[in-house]
Amino acid sequence: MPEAAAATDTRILTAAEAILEATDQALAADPTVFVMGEGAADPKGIFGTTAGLVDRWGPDRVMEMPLSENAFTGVAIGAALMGRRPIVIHQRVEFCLLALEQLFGTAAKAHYVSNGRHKVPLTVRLVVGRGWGQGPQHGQSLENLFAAVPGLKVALPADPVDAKGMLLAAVADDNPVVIIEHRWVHYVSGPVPAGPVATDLTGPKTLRRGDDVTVVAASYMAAEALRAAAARANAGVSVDLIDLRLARPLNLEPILESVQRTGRLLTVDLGHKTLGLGAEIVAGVTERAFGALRAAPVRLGTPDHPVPSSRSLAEAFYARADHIATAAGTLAGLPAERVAAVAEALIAERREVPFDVPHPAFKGPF
Amino acid sequence: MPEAAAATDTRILTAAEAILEATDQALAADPTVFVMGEGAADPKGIFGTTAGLVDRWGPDRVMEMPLSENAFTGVAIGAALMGRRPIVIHQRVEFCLLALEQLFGTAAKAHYVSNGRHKVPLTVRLVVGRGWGQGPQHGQSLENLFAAVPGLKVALPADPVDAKGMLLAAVADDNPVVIIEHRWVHYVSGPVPAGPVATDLTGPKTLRRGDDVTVVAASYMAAEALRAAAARANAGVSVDLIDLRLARPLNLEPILESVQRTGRLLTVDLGHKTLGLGAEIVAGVTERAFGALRAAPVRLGTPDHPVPSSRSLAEAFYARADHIATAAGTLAGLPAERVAAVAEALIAERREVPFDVPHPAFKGPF
Amino acid sequence: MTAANPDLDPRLRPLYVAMLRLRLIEEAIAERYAGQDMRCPVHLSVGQEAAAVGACAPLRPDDRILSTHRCHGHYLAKGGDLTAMLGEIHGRASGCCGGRGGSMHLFDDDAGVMASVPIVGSSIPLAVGAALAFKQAGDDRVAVAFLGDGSLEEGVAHESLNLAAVQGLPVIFFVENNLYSVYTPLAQRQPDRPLTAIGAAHGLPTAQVDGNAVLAVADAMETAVDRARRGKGPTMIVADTYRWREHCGPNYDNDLGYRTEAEFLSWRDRCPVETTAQTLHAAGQLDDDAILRLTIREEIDAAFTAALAAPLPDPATAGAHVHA
Amino acid sequence: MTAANPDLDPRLRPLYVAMLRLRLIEEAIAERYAGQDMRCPVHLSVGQEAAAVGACAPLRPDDRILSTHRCHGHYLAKGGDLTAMLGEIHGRASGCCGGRGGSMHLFDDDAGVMASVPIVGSSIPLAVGAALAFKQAGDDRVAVAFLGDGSLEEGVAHESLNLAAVQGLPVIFFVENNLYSVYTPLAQRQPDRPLTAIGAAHGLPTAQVDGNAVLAVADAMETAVDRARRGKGPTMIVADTYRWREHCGPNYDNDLGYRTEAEFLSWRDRCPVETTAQTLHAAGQLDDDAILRLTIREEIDAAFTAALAAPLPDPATAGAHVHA
Ligand SMILES: Cc1ncc(C[n+]2csc(CCOP(=O)(O)OP(=O)(O)O)c2C)c(N)n1
Ligand SMILES: Cc1ncc(C[n+]2csc(CCOP(=O)(O)OP(=O)(O)O)c2C)c(N)n1
Ligand SMILES: [Mg+2]
Ligand SMILES: [Mg+2]
Repeated sequence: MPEAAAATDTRILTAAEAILEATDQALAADPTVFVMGEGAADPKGIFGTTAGLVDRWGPDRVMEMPLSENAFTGVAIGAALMGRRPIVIHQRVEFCLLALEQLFGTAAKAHYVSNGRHKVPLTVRLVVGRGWGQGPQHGQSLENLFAAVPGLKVALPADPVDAKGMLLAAVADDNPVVIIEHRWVHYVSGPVPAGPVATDLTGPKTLRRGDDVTVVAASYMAAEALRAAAARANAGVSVDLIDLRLARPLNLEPILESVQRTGRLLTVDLGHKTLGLGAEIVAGVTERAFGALRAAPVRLGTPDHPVPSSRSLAEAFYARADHIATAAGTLAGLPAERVAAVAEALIAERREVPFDVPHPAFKGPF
Repeated sequence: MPEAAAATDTRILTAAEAILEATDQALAADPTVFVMGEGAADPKGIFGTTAGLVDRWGPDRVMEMPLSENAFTGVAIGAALMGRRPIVIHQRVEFCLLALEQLFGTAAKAHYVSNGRHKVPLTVRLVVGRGWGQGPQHGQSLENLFAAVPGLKVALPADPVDAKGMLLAAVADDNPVVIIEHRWVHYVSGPVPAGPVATDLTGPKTLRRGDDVTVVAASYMAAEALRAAAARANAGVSVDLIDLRLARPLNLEPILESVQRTGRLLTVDLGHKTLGLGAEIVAGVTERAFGALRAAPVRLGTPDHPVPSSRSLAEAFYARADHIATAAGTLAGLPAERVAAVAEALIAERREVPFDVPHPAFKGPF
Repeated sequence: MTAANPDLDPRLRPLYVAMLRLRLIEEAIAERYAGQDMRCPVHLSVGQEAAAVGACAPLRPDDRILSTHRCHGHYLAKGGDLTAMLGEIHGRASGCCGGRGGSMHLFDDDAGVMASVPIVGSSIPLAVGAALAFKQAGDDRVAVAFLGDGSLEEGVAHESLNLAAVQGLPVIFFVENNLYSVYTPLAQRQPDRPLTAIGAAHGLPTAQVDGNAVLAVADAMETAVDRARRGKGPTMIVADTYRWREHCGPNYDNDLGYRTEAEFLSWRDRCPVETTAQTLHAAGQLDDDAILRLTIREEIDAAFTAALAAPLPDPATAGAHVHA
Repeated sequence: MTAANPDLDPRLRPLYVAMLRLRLIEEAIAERYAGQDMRCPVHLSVGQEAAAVGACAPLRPDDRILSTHRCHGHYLAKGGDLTAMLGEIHGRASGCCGGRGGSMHLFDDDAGVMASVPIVGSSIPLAVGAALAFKQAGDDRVAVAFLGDGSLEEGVAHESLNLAAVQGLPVIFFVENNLYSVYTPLAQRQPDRPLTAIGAAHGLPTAQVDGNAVLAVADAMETAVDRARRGKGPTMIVADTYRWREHCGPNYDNDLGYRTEAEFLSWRDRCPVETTAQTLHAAGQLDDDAILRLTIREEIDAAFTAALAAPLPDPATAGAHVHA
């Protein structure tokens, strides 16, 4: 949590409430800010994150959109080029696949191609679906696609403070910023400063200090990793847990610094492992801190197939705390029984909750 | 070159001619094959790669398309689901950004989501622009985006044999196959078997055996790497040069085998280095052959900014033979002067040709 | 049974039975959804039965339809297997997708339900592609894209209409205008003009029908199908209808305030199932309604029982079928 | 100079001068392209001058236009800086994009040329976005999207028209129908109906004009601009015109056979520059044509000299301005 926030009253909010508050404050602070999306002004307000805003700010600032993802993303870019600060929302990451040409072709390149004269102060919120059988077309995170594009910033908030603070920072930023918001992070609660406090868009934050294994995770995976790190610590392996926060630009420095200490790196991707953020982190760390590595880095992430709907198939799809704990323990060289014991405890603890709803223990800030 | 090809007459063709021949042969061999694209049936025929085919096969099999990339990609998928074998062509990779939802959402997932019952025998040819000031929106390769999607196959032919053979293999394949075709590969000439000989879609091929450094490159970068390897060899460093060919599914085995011998890995991306194919290769090799690595792997690729138009800016944008030779020499531990000497020779050799047109020395097969 | 009123269209009774079956199936899903065993989103089409059933009436099993997130009705009307549908919604290995897709991905190759696609608009070009395949193969099959009013806002709908028109393909764009996209009324999303103007802009013959009048729908569709089979190209049909229950899920949602109770009631008064039942009753052709319902309920119960009895897919198979 | 024919529209002479200038500039580019120093693709709009000049006539400098791959004419007609344009086409640091974009990315903030986008159709929503910004700011500026007949096939065009209509935005969709997309004629890409039907389908007022008649274009545009400034929303204008030279590059390409020489000649006979010159001549208002041309040529020569004299961008700056 940044300094300024400490000076402010904090309340316990869910990330969804924090996003709503941030949006309200952004609209209040700057008349050029506006919101657009399918459902932005409807009674449910994008999982509650825009609920009621149209009543307060009117339909010209909280704009309901037709089913035209490509056009309204382009409209937002055009307005941003003229100095407005749109917040575009797609209720699922997948819907934004229809708008990638605008985002990758125009928004990401406008500043560059205009030789620095044009700015696109655009925020795009993309919601990752998970649970209750979302299935192949409503459950992808695709952060690696967005993170592959120079000119974008890509944020992955993991807790309510960042859900609010990174949204405010994105709105204040003069670049197109894509925020990948996990539905299960929406439910996470924690203390959030009351004021319009932006957190930075600069890079990782350390959630937990440790000396044995560096674990890098983002968004909801940071929550799973935190449970794993706590369990691992009881079993004698101390995890240096890093919440990636920003997938582009990727600031490797804190990770390199950590690996210099631990010599061991585990990455946990929200999306597919293959060509995921973990690939870039492992490659970058290996290139730049090869001598420090004491063991082969390990990546976790979703397997190379679409997100299945049925709970029996989806259960094995996502990396969980027990998988992370097992990978971290193995990487640290623990004997197999001690590795297994922690994983079993984590599984047992999880057993009461169905796998297709979030674990109730997740509370921020991390 | 596969066995079967050896039995066939070969002629010297450019890759563009080889693609035209493959398409003609595919149309001849199977009445369910058809071609669709903007310009597929126009007088220039997609850089000559479909020239004249409409006269031979008629407008129902060589279909001219309206400017509707998303729809006609979807139409091809629909036809493929009904057992046809469309070849869809986009004259620039960028135009396909408009069709990613169809390709990633429907084509890539149809077999999986139908529990193996549906097939999408679709071929998508995407042409990478380079040279003559193409600029930010006509010069991207984006193979990393496509390679990130389970269910697709992604081919990057580097020479005329593969330009023909991988296209025929793609048309015969029951999966959606994206072929990323570099404009400068179109100009490469080499022996091509006359018959309809498909090469495989299974993975890398070794272009040159060596024991000091493993270099992995694809598409046009294989050509640059080949010049570099030849020059390096003269200076006492033997390069094991691997043409990646297939970015998805990624077959790491031949690369791992090579690194076991060389202990040194250099990857050369056609597109951006960050989150490029090299990231996955380096991460995968490091995970699985950590003990064999004698030095930190190195990646080359385009820098983290859009493709600039002006020749003075574009010149430094692309990895060239001299960059590759320098990186390989340094990785092999050569003294700086010897590294520099080879690079200088390569630059001198290149000097007569402007940087925004292909080097005339590139001849296949590699 | 002999018709008491010989003037009544003989298609009406089987169409009624099909609509009733569809209604009872979706009501059963709604009722049992609270049991928490259907663990995927469901988009019910209660109230829209006449559109689905009327549209599929003139189709042959070897014709193909493409559907959307709201696919139950289309799937069933085209003859999709009920047990495979319920298996899918229950996430069972017996589901049409083996549990991989959930309720928004229904298909049945034998019945001609080619695919359902949960991305709005994305199924439309697939139908055009199927039509292209039929034309290329030289047979007289037709493809139908079912779409909602909202999907006409997607660019791909326009690209597809244009392409179908230029190529003269045997495809029918069947629009169910239920006035809403989720909670957003048409007037907030589109200008005030008939939806058929979109078809006209792409050079298509168009028809607008009462989407709650099953025979009117079937007639419009028959004209279009006939045109397509004769190689005369595509048609766009707009059927005005209404979704009764919430956009996604088993409940009613008028309490949200996005539409008025009065509007809802006026449409419910024009219930496609009920109004057809009345016509048949008046003609003396529905004395066995109670028996019909019983038979259908038995079929439904059996299908639920089968779905619940089927195993969940083996987790070890999750990675299969990525590539053909 | 006094008008020999006082009935002649006083707008005609300045519009002529603007068209002539545009023509001479593009002819100069064509002529010098073989010199191999303009190392980027160029899409000339020779023959389409009346559309660009007429459309920009009623615009103020603070209005915004968005253009496409074929942007030279729009850029110049709106008042874009010639030296910066030629600098860009020559890949020079002095170019409007500092050499980063090439000829398809022209913009000039001072003149109100907001951006040119080489992906067909992609500039259209940007214009709608500019119009939204104007409406939000409460001022009376307007935005204009220049588009080709081909771009109406792109889904984003339809999405943008619909959005502009629903939101009532001050934007004008100005379509230059030059009958071709690259070498593909309209009839191979769209059904046979007026392009204005597309505007109508999205609830827009539309106008069709002779795109080679500069006053007709200016008049249609004035009506649309006036409507937009008064908060009455968007308009679609279709201007029929013709590209003389090849799709991309400096030459003629009728030899390719995708269009007939007769068609080309019939359009060349209706040259917008020449026919306007004749009208002015006849009215005695163009006795100074030779001087006009000389002055323009001097301006062009100076701009080329400046472009050629400017340095190429420093390679060390290639990585600058990725992020603001
Ligand atoms: C491309 C895309 N955007 C948004 C959504 C979310 N969504 C699902 S259904 C729906 C409403 C569709 O309305 P309509 O086409 O009228 O169909 P209806 O639900 O009324 O049957 C929306 C917006 C989606 N699935 N796909
Ligand atoms: C999305 C996309 N598809 C294809 C192209 C290639 N392309 C460039 S210009 C052009 C023709 C456009 O036709 P039209 O809109 O009528 O404009 P004109 O060239 O006639 O001025 C095409 C197909 C492109 N730039 N962008
Ligand atoms: Mg609807
Ligand atoms: Mg045109």
